[in-house]
Amino acid sequence: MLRQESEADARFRREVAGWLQANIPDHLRHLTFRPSPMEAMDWYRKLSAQGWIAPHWPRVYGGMEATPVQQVILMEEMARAGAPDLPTQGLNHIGPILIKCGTPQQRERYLPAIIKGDAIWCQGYSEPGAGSDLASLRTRAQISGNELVINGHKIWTTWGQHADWMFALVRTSEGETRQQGITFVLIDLKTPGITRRPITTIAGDDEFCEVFFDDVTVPLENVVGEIGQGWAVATALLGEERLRIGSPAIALRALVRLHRLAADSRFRAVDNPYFQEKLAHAEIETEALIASYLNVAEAEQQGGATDSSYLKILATETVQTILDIQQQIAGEASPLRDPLHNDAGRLDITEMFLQSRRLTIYGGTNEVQRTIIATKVLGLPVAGRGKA
Amino acid sequence: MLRQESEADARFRREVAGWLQANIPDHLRHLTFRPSPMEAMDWYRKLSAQGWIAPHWPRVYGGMEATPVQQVILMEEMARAGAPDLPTQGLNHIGPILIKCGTPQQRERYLPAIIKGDAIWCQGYSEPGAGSDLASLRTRAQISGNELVINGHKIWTTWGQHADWMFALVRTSEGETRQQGITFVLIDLKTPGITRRPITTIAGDDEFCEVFFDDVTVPLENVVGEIGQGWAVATALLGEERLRIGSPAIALRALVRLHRLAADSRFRAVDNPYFQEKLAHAEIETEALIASYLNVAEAEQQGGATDSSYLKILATETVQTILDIQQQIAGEASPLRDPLHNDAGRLDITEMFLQSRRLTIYGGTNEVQRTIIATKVLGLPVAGRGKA
Amino acid sequence: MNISDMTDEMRLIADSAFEFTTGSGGLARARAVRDKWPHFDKETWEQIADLGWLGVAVPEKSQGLGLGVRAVCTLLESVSRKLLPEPLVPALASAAFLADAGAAEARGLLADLMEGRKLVVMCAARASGSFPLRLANVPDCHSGATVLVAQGEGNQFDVRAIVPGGDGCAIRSAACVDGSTLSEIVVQQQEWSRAVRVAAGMQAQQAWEKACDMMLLGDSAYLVGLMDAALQMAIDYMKMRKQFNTPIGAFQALQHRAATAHIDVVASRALVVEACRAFDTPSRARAACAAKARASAAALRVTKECIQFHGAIGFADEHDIGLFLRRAMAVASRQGGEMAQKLRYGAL
Amino acid sequence: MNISDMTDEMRLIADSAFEFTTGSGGLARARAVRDKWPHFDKETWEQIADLGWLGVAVPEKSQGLGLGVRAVCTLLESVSRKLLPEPLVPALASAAFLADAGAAEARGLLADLMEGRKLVVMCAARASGSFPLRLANVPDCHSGATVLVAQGEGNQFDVRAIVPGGDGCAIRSAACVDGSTLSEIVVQQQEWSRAVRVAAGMQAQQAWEKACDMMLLGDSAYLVGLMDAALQMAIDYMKMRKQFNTPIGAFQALQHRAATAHIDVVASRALVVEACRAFDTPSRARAACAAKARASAAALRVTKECIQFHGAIGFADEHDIGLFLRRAMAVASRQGGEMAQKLRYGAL
Repeated sequence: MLRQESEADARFRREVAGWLQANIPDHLRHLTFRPSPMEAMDWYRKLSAQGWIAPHWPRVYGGMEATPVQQVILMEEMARAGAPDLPTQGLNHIGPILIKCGTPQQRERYLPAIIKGDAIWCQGYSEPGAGSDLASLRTRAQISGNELVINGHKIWTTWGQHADWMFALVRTSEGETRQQGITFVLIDLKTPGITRRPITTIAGDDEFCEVFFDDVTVPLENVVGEIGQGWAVATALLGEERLRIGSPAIALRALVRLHRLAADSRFRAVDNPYFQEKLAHAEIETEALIASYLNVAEAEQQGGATDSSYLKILATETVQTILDIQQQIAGEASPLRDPLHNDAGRLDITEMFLQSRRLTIYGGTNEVQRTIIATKVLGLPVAGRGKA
Repeated sequence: MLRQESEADARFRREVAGWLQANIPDHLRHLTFRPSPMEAMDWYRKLSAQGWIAPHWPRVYGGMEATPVQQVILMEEMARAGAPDLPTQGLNHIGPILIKCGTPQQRERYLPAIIKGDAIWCQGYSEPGAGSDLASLRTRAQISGNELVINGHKIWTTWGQHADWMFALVRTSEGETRQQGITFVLIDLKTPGITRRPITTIAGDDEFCEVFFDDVTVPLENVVGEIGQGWAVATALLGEERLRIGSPAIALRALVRLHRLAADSRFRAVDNPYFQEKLAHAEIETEALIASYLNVAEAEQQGGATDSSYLKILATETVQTILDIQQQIAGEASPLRDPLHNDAGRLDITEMFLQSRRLTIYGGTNEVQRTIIATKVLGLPVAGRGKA
Repeated sequence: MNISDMTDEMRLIADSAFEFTTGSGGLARARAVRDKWPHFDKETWEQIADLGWLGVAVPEKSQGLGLGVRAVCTLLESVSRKLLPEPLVPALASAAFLADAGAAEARGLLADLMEGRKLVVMCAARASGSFPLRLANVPDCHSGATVLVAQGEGNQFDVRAIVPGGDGCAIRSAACVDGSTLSEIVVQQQEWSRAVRVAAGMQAQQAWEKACDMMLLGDSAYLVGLMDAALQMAIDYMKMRKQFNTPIGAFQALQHRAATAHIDVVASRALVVEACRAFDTPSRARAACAAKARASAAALRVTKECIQFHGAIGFADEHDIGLFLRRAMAVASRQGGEMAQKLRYGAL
Repeated sequence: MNISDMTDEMRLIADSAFEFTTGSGGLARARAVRDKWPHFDKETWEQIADLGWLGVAVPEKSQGLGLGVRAVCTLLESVSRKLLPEPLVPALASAAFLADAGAAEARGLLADLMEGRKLVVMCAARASGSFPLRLANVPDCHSGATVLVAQGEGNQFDVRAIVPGGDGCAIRSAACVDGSTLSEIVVQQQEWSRAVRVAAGMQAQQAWEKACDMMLLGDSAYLVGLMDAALQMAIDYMKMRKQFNTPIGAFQALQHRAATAHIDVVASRALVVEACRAFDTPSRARAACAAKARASAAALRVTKECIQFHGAIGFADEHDIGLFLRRAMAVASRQGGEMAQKLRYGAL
């Protein structure tokens, strides 16, 4: 972050840095992979006990109500300290949705468990035939008395195999538009009739899974919002979700890895003007991302940003740019599967590079995002409708 | 060119290099602009007298019937010697079209004048409303006795103000498809009713003009092919035209300029690894273009290349890449309008960079070319028709 | 413009600057001055002085507006939307420098500058120690302009006000593609000795470096407004221009490239704004350098794309879109463009 | 494939190589060997030897096929379409080198190599003069393999055949993302002295450098086939996969990117073919370097794009498209990828 920090912010940064230094378990520092929830939840709970697990949540639900600057300070210090990546579906997605659209009972039941790390959530939106075209989803839920009976098939469910709960979109009726008749529902994954199959990613880890529903019954009280109005629930927090998905957290982590690699004398990077330019490029692009994030986040706080769609593209493509540079610097060692080691610890060569392929796909592909920018922000005509 | 040259080719190269060295007038060497026909036609005629003006034409019409390798040798040596750019509409467009589709009378009347440099031609295809969508052209020709009476408006006519003749597409009737009812016609620009207005380009020269037709009469014998079948005439030589428009001639010229600039000690380029990489990039991309050109040209000779659409994109974007590097190397001097001078002569800074904006637009925009590759070469579905 | 902390005051500056630029001739004037010498209007310059703009970064106690670098950038982003040709950046920075570190002898010069009687431009390049001093690629050095030239380091740091053109200070100017100029200036020793010393010493050096960074930020902001306006012009064209019976803006390949250009604009703007917030911190130089590197690269990318979006008409000089590329080339390279700034960034 | 001078003989090689690679397990085998050690099949290797491939660049008088570098590249472009994992490139080049410059003592080794009894890989990196010799990032150095190690210059140039693994030559191998390996080899002086000298002297050095360039070209050709097959896989997917009731291949933004990838493939292929034509000329090294630089960069660009074209399924290991990116990473970086080759190109 380039801007002047207030005295309070600078104090907060020192506090965070010191606490992370003292508290991140050594075996979780500078990991070259995203740990599974089982490996990471102790650390999650420790952060929670410190009060820093939910920077963007209201205090009343256990959050920090942190300013955007404080959030960036946390991201920067987490990256610098090599803190591990944590499960975010509860904190970044269903939590805020319940705060906005849930009943008091739902909030009371689910939010504390998210904060404390007692429940791991996963998202059940995508289906094999419904990716970018999410509204074409086919998982059906039949209303039967006080229950929904769910049949269907979700896919690309991040850490679905480790999750306790899923928030899902299911079709309860056919509407005039395809967005109508979709219901937002919370599913206890221990319910009978659910089968999970992990999916290995090209980076070699089981981060996703498929989830099959075979006559799975869910009480109607688990519906968020109205029956058939689930699309509105899922999209109620688009602006906030863009902030989460467009945050500089991953780019900062990639930049730290890049610097650790470049500092290794084996790669002769820092003295070569060719790489100096690349390293500066990586830093400058990250600063531009941080600046963009702060700008949108602060506008959002003041009542809604008018243009935040670009953040997801900027954040994800910045990460890929940084990792391309990392690969270049690694040179002949660039395809090594396992991390290298030096005095500073583990050096990631390929894990994040492969893992980051997903960034431009998930959360709405960058292609879908560009179409949104073109038509919604720039006001260009929707393709196909311009035909005379 | 990387490949082994035959003894005969190597001899040809020496001959060309020597002859160019001795014969290009000093005031036309390493120009930093494309000279107008008036300035260049003496040189054109000299090249013609030497027999090298039409490397790709059959001998029977005054060409060289040069092999692709000989053609590249000519381009390379012309670039190295700083030979000026010449008018090409006669040599590269209407000449080959008349050879293929003209009557014996038409060939006899028009071809020698092209070879000798006695007639300058321009192309009358584009109109203000018909650019990428050429078939929507509206310039009309009414058949009246033995004549066509033409009314309408052509634009982006390269050197139309200096030309003696125009080959044009005009609409003689409405067909079932928009390509039907278009007629290919040769127009003597001295005919009454023609008005020309030069258009200044962003590089500051008057390379284009608009041409207005007001009851312009043209004898029917000037129609090439059948009345109403002009589209077929204009596209009969697409493969060959791709070779002309996708040739490495311009990239070679840009590369020579780049090297002349980089060699100037003021720009400290050659000792800096950052620029070394850029210079190597420019050379390697040019070699890839030459290799592609030779490959397609040789396939064409052997009975038709199956995939040549990419040449135009490759050739034009390679030129722009080289000129972007040139701008980078010029650094703080990069916006200078006029050439710099050093012992080696004039150094172009901005002229070709600005002029080259046109390359990705003319001859079918690179966007249109990409759509052609996607649908015709890769077989992807035509957009809009895939809708269920 | 969606910058979160844009105050009403800044909005006022932005609006009135845009209005003034449009009212004083807008793009037509930017076009007209291309072949003029000097490439700006004396009358407009006087109006600019009357508006107080030249003192926007000068403290109120020195008769300025006391608004700081953020206002400088707001102003420049606005005027660049219509490519205001006047040399605001070096004049604003010179005023800020003179107010900040100027010796008593400089007071008259500052007043002349702010009231539009003299054009004062500071030359960011530091002259080497031996005479004659040679300064290359100095922008906006019009005939009659006073150039602030700096020499030396630390206690030896020394800034003189020099009017090139006489025997003691030769000037050779060359035109850029937008009509602005780059000059080579050669200062002889006797001219240097004769010239007024407007500031000296360690503190002056700090103020000088700060003013140089202000120029980097000012040029960056100018590039942001320029590329934003160019993209808007292209978007408007793409909505209107039809091919194949379809507005070309409905073609998805162009849409996605327009979206990419948009991201380039907004990310560059955000970085410039953030760099303003770093202006009084140790990150100042690094931030200014980053902003200039990114804005320079983005402005060239975006304006080139905008010409392509326009197709053939974009390549015709009669269309205004080409003015944006040509101006971007001039402003992007000042004090070093993308590559120079990145190499500098790494060394900071 | 549209390469103009593709003879019937070359077509035959291409077709039979593709058939063999498919028949010997194709992508399924490329997937299966990822976690095996060594990451190729001894049986397949013997079949390859039986087909005579290992002598493709060995003159007929030395029992090879005598077909030259163009055949090497044709073969490799074909087998890479199904990602044949066997270490053909260093073995082919070793055979060419031994046939060209091998001493009498090397004849047995060449026969063992060509008949598939021994795996021989040459190590392109030249060891520095002082013992122990350290060689880093040697690809395809499987246990039991014989490594050709070169040392010295001119008359002192000396190549030995060494089998790493014993006390005198330690080896440490690490797996790459495609299952292939990079090894660090440390040769002690006594091992070097003990090892058979397979070639020596000025002429051997020339043959060695030529063989190294053959490896660059072979890897480049492998990358061309690989990226072409990856793009074809993506194109097929885009025709079939529907979103919004439309095959995603009908979306123009994807179409244009697919076209760009296509150009990348065909331009890289043309450059590789042209570099083959330069193989016996003074341009050889420059041409090989250019081909490897371009093919390496293009293969990474294209395979990354192909994953994006596939969307989420492209990110799943169960889909084969990811195998192409992983293999491209390994082959592109061998003997130096884009950047290293470009800096070398400038120095040639």
